[in-house]
Amino acid sequence: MQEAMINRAKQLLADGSVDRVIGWKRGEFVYDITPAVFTSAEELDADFVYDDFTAANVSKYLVKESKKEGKILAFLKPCDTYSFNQLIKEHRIVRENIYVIGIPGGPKLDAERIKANGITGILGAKNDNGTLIIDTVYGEEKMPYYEALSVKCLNCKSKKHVVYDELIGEDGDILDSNRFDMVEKLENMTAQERYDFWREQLSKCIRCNACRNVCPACTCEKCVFDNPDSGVENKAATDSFEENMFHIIRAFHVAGRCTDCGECSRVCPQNIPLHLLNRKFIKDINSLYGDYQAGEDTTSRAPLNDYKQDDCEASIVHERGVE
Amino acid sequence: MNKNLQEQVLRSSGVNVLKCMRCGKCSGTCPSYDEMEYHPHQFVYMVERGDIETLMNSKSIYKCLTCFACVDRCPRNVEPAKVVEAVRLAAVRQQGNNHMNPNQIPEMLDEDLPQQAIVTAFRKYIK
Amino acid sequence: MQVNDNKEFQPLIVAFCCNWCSYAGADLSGTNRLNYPTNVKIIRVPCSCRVNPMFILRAFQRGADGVILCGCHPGDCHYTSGNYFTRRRMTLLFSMLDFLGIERDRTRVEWVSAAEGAKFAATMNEFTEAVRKLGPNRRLEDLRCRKQ
Amino acid sequence: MQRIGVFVCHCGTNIAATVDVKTVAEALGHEPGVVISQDYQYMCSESGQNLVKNAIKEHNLTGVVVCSCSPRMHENTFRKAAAAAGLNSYMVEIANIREQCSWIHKDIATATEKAIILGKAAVAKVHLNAPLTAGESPVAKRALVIGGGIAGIQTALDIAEAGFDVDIVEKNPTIGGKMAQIDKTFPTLDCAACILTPKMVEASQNEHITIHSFSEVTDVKGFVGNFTVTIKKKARFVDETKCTGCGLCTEKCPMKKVPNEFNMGLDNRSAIYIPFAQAVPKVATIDPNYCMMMKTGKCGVCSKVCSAGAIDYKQQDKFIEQKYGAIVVATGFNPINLDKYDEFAYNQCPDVVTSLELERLMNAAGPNGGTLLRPSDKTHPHKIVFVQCVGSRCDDSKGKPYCSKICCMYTAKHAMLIREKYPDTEVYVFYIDVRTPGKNFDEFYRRAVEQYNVHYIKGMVGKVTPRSDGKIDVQASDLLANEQLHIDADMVVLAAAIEPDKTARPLATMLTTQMDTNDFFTEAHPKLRPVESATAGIFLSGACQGPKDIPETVAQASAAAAKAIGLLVKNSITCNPCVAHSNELMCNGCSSCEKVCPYGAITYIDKEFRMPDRTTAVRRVANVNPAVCQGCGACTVACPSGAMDLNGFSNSQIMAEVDAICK
Repeated sequence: MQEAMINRAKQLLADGSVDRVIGWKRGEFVYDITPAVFTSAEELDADFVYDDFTAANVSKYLVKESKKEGKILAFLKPCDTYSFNQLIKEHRIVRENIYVIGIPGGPKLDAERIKANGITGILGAKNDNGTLIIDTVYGEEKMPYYEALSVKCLNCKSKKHVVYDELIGEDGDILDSNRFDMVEKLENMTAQERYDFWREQLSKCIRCNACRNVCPACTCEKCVFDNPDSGVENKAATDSFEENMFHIIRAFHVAGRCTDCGECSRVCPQNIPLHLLNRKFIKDINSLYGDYQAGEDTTSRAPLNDYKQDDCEASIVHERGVE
Repeated sequence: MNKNLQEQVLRSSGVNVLKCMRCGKCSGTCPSYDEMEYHPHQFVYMVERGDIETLMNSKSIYKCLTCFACVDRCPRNVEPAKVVEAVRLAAVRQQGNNHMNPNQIPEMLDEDLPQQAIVTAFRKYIK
Repeated sequence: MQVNDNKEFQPLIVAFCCNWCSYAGADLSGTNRLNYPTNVKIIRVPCSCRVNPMFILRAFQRGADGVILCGCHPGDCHYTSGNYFTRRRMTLLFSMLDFLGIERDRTRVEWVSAAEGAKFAATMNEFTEAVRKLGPNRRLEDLRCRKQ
Repeated sequence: MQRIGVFVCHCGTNIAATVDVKTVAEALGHEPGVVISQDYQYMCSESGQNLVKNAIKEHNLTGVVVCSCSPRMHENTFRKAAAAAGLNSYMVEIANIREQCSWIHKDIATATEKAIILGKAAVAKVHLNAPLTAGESPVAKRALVIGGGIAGIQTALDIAEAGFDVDIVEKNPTIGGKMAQIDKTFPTLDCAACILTPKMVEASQNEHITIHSFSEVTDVKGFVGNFTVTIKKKARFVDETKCTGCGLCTEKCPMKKVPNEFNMGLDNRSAIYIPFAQAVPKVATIDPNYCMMMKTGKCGVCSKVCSAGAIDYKQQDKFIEQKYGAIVVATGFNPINLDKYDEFAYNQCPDVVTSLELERLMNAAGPNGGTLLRPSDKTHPHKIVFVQCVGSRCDDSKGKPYCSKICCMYTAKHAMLIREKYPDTEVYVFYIDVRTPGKNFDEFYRRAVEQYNVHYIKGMVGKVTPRSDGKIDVQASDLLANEQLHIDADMVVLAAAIEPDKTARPLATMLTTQMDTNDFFTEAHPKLRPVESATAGIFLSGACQGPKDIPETVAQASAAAAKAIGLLVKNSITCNPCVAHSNELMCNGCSSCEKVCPYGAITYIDKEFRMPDRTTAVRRVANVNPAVCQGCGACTVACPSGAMDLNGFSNSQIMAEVDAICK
């Protein structure tokens, strides 16, 4: 796959169809893969990577990249195409300046989960019939493949590319993901249990802003948390309220716009399951206002910018679920 | 007025009788009208009033063909046939209240009997 | 009528009222001398849709024990559609607060028309009592703002 | 730092009896920025106001807080007082310590405490108030009326009467609308054409009225007082200025098999046509779907016979742009399509007709020259059944949920006219309810029953079956007799529900006006502002707002005209300064605000920004039109970045109030 992508990118660069390519390159470790912009065949040959550790969603980078001069080639996994569409809907990226190649997505590996099994010094990994064989500086290690998968891939919602100019590999389908199971489990707890659960999770927050910075829905010119006039500006959470507030406001700001790409949880250094907050909103929206998948198209009205005259009342929150 | 029976009929039919605007289109449309003592619109109204036992004791409940013409044409989606069915069910569910014995059916068959009536009739002989 | 008993917990209730219906409804309950507790403090907004979830969180942060939002009845919004947006926003916000384990009785939306002075008073009495039962807001407070 | 004056009103004993006003004044006097804090018996009185005015001048106040009754009561009073003393009137805030404090509380200690808190909140807000100036925007002295039926005509005539220019845009080749198709009018039974056509002529001859017939509105930009509208004049292939309306072309046209819309398709017209004799403008129109010349290039008869040389087969659609101060929507109604009501056999049997078709069948200018004949075999019907509420008062899945309002009366009219003209005809009317609330309406209906012996039967028709012998079997219930009837009718007339014209929905989008789920335009207030839309400068006339009969339509048309005139006489309009505004530096251009704005006040512009690295970047940013914005604030919450804020109720002001209350 990596080979095919590099070849196609080189072709497009050579015939002048695109001027730049956004893809990924390796950092210090094999599993440390970050988005990068390439401008020549040489750079592509030297650094371009697409493997099982390549999980990052490059859509957000296009907010800036697509406004630069010339055309850019973007490789988008199925989940990334939803973010991409959502950004088009919000006029955040310039579609004409982007050539989109859809590529097959995950499941992707999560190095943190491998390390959690006591395996370090990772040099590479491959799936052998459900067992992950990991090449390390200390020799070969094994673990169940499933346990090494990135959380965001475990409940993959769709293998379908909702937007592309061309495809490498085949297109997939929208999946039945069970992605709301955990939300439902929490809903069935008592309020005290939920409170305790979230206190434990959110108190781990170190306000590194990684979730915000990676989120393709968080592309505000100026974030309210950085704006002294917003009334909620803060740089570091000083107490439990501010820990809560940051995450409630962030989740509310992306409600109806979050495509459930799972990047927030993937990048959280404290492993806070932030995607559950977003999924809670998605689940509520689906059940109260009809199924809605952000990024599925570029024209539908966002649920929070829409209404029906017979929408349920807010008191429904008091009537359902567990107190 | 029997609240329990009324509750049962409303629940098993799933019909909101309060939606009825009393236009009578159900009865205007009913092919069994002349056979019935109480007509579709009366079923709806009497269920609304809770007068269920009168309906249960009337032969009318066995005259409805369940052809659903009234359901199809009711401007307010009240679905009278479902009310009739629910009343019939309330009667059938009572022990010993069978309308007739299945053995009686063959001799009743004749050329003019609508097929649908035979099919519908079988629903009346549970137990 | 409120009994000013020091032993009894006195919750602080912030009520956001839209200018056209609910604020007028609150005025009417005043004109009709319909009592409700002093715990309730009203903030006037042009429309219920002006209320940002951040204002509600801010109120809790600064020590409010309950927040209620009042607007025109759906379909009667002075701005034709504002309260419909409010309804979705608040449903989702309250659901999220509930999801985080915040007591659900601390938040409420109520539609009160300019003619419903009695409903306004009754709602405020009821809501104040419900919040009083919950006790002080501890799950969503800023410790620095806690009153001594 | 502001210099704030606090003025606490006793309101006689209304406040002072429950709130210790001295304590309140004293406590608020210690708030930051407060330079003077006073109490007074009646702050709204002349001398109370003078107290405020003098304090503003004496202490150089930049902000004023009045602790008194509800702002809904005296906010304006104190704003005017402040303005008189040279302070911007939006630097005044009211703390409501009467309706929301003294009148509802009894314990002086807690009521006083609450009054102080409310005062503090107002002080906190005033600290963040900024002077606001109401903008002014000019008014274009011209009105547009969309729709040329009786509603549009009446509105245009009334506006023209006041001396303003009015344009009527009508999508059909002639004005006149539905009323032109109607035979007689209830409850007086006078001829519709006799009262309508003089008005049509009056409109065409009025120097202030321009009629754009066969035209459509394709774009609306702008806002109250300042709309720019694009009108498409559809090609009619006849030069309007040359055509004399002699009608020779229509006679000579060889293509005569075109269903005549004016007669509801009950007869035919030619491919070049004038809809009816009294059409205004009386100009021919070529129907390109049927014209031989347009389709095959062979014919050209009309062009040859036209002595005026008006025929132009190459004519193109023309677009004109015009500025208007006010727009009146008068798009009217249509009977619904009856395809899904199979039980009435409307599509199977030509003798089952709608009431509007019956109007044409009975009209002297109709297909039968005014003799009522069955469409199928041109014989006199002897038994006619009328069915009421066809598609009206239905569950949403079955039809229209509303009562179409006019059917009871026109059916009584039809029944009466038929019995009058053909006494040997039996007439049955199946009704659910007879609804006749109107002047002389019930009397009219009673005449049908008592004088004309029309058989009114309470019940509904369940099934209509055309028989092979040409009769129509009507199966219905008679609820009062508790029996099912079968009537062998010669004709069946269906009172089809009426619905707004299909062009109304896209028009509403262009005008950013609201519609209900039935596509009727929503009025700004159902009781108090029934002829205005919620969008300033757009008014509603006739059945586009809800089912209406002719007198009601004309009344509303004149009311809408009065409202439009009220706007047009102004040279400029004062805008509400408490409007939203967007901070361009923070705006993402995401369109969220635009989506929730009920007034269409927000547009987007591409704006160039200087970047910190001295480059420039173009960004899409929101732009609020202060003349259109009504200040609801929906956009401020929809905006994810907080770029959108509302004057007078800004984020920081409301949060300052929250803080003050929670302190």
